[in-house]
Amino acid sequence: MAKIIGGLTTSHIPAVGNAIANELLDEPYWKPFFDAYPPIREWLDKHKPDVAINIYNDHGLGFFLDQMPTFAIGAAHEYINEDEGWGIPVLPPFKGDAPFSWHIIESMVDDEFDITSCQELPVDHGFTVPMQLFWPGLGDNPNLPRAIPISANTVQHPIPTLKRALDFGKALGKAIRSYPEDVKVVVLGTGGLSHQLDGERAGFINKEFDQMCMEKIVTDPESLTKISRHELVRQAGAQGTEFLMWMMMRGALGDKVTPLHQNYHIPISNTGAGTMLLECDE
Amino acid sequence: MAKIIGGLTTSHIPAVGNAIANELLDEPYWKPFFDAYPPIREWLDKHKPDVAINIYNDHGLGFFLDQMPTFAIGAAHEYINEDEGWGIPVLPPFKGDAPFSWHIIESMVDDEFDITSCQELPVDHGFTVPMQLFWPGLGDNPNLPRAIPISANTVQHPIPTLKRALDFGKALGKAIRSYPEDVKVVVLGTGGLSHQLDGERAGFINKEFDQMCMEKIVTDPESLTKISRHELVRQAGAQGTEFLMWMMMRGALGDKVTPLHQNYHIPISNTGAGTMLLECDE
Amino acid sequence: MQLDEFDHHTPIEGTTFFDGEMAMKGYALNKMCFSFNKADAREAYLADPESYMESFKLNEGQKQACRNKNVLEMIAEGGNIYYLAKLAGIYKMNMQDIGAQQTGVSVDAFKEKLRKAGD
Amino acid sequence: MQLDEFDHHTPIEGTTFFDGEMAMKGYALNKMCFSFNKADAREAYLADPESYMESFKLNEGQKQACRNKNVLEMIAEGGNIYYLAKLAGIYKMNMQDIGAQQTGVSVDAFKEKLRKAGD
Ligand SMILES: [Fe+3]
Ligand SMILES: [Fe+3]
Repeated sequence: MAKIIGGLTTSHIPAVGNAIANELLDEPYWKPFFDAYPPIREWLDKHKPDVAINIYNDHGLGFFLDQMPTFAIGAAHEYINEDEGWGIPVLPPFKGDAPFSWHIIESMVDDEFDITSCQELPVDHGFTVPMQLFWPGLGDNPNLPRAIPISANTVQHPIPTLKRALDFGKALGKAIRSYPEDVKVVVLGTGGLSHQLDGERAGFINKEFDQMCMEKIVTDPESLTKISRHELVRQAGAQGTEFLMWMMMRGALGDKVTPLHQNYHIPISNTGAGTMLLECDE
Repeated sequence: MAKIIGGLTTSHIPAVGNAIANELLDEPYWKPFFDAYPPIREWLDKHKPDVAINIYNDHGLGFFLDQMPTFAIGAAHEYINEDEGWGIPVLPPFKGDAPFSWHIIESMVDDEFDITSCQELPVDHGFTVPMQLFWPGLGDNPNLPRAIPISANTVQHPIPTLKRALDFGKALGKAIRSYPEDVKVVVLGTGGLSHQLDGERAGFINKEFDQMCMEKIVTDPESLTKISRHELVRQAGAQGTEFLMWMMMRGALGDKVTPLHQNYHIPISNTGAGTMLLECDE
Repeated sequence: MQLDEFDHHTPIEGTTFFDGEMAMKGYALNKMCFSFNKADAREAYLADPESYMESFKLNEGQKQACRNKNVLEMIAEGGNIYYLAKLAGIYKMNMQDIGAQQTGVSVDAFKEKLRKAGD
Repeated sequence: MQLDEFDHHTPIEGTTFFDGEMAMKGYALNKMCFSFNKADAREAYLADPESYMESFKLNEGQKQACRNKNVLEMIAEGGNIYYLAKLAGIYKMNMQDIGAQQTGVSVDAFKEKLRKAGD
């Protein structure tokens, strides 16, 4: 049977993709951010997950407002990256696991989640930057897992509630654990933490709120479901709603997790950058 | 406040669109089918609903398997019809009610339905044929209401369960009734009843099952949620899964409805054709 | 008919569930058929079916099913009836024609079977 | 920070919720910006912004906001920042440039504000 060994969180800022492309990892601006990743890679190299379920939010590459799904799950054999319009290099395709995707979709529709299934899904920086951070070299990295992208709408209100996001994760965890193949799975929650790109409040970052979220996501994710979407925008900034991805990830991990590593750094680009490795207790 | 005055069901077979285009309404093959509609039109002419929520299933015009939503709601100012590939005449655009659509989408996402919102949605015969049947002449008909298309996936399994479909309808009804504008609404459930187009079982029609569905949809829709999707395919045929649209419609109407008119005729094209007018009790 | 009579598990003869497995298998074929919503795609197919099929990367089984205009073969290759109907439309085949072909009877016999379901 | 401190209702200053109302208002503008995922669309815009905007049926307010390269105006016209970023990218503006413009400070001052959030 499939097994979830842990969860990873990271910001997925496009500037990080550029910093990787330009090899700026040891520059003073970037070092406090990139230094968070080697301990997580060691854990990944040790446990070698077969599949990464990558929960991210598309930013206008895979979907447009013409037909905007709340929750979309990739069901393709591979996922291409494409030009996003502002210069981040295009990466080679990512290998998927379509039969596993379909198992997840079947299970989640049974559990009353109204999934948009995607046999074609161009993945943007929200998906690719975390893959680069955790598995540097990508195709040249022998440990690169197969990937299943899951995107939630944070582009346009109404976005899912924090409760629905956590419940999505719980149903996802159940779906994964019921897959009869022996695969080791990590679940990625990408995006956030606090940031606001638009309006007179652009540049808003909320360290106190981010740190509270990083604590509660480990010990008491249910308590975070009390936060309304309106309040999430106030406390985390208009794009800090990406914290929904962390909630979805967390729901999949089960009741007890052990935080093996974490880092929080301000700023990367306009964002408070949170990185965590949560191991699932047996 | 908005008010739901009733529900309408009808098959939406493309051949009906052709029969209308070719003015075959009084031919012996067609008469027993078309005769079901004048009494319903009288009721519509009397009550003059402002908005028709048209619940149908796209058949490969508005969506493809690349990105297939479970539940999609139109949020556009108008909806175009397009060439479907086999000769049914293309109709002029249908006027929408985008602010009402957004109210519904907000309410349903609050209620944990994972909606795909569509600011562009080409509508196929599943939507257009019922509009023609209930409001002949369309744009030339002074009573033609504004329309909001809602499409559910019956193209590809997993399709929604009958319970999820009925619950969708209940949440839709709540959303409609909470809209502060004074609009009169009819809800259309289109498609079905039993038919199978594909495989060695093509041509399968199940009169007994259809009649049971037409009875229970009025008196006890909850009992129909006991039918599994697998069993629905067995009893109603592979495309008889369109009965999900009837369940969605019925959920929106509330507990008590009065069937003012109904008709059942076999065959139209390959299908058992069911037509109903259900008035909402005050 | 009682609702508790239902058997939820046994296979349904003559019926292929178009699920994830079939959707993966038939993706190229269905994508080609979806393109037939557009008139110029239909013309391009009629003018040169082989190169049109190749442009959608159909596999040999799918190509042969299309050459044979055989709907059961197309379904076995992952075709979905809603998209296949658009290919059938190119040859002016309607749902009774398709039904007759799949069930191995004449179109008149197929229509009579439909009519009898109402008795 | 206690979770029960939260106030769920009052407006958030300097923040526009991109909801259905804004999505309707900005649809043409956002659709144009979405097209800028493709390099040839970006080139076509730079070569002739007026006719490119016209081809997406932008209204006059949207056109003027684009002519002014003014992000706050674009947002008021229904623009969504994720799509607008693709237009800004055409002019080699990054997120700090956009942030500085919207908050009326120099890029250095904007960066310093971000840095200070970590203190
Ligand atoms: Fe992001
Ligand atoms: Fe249909």
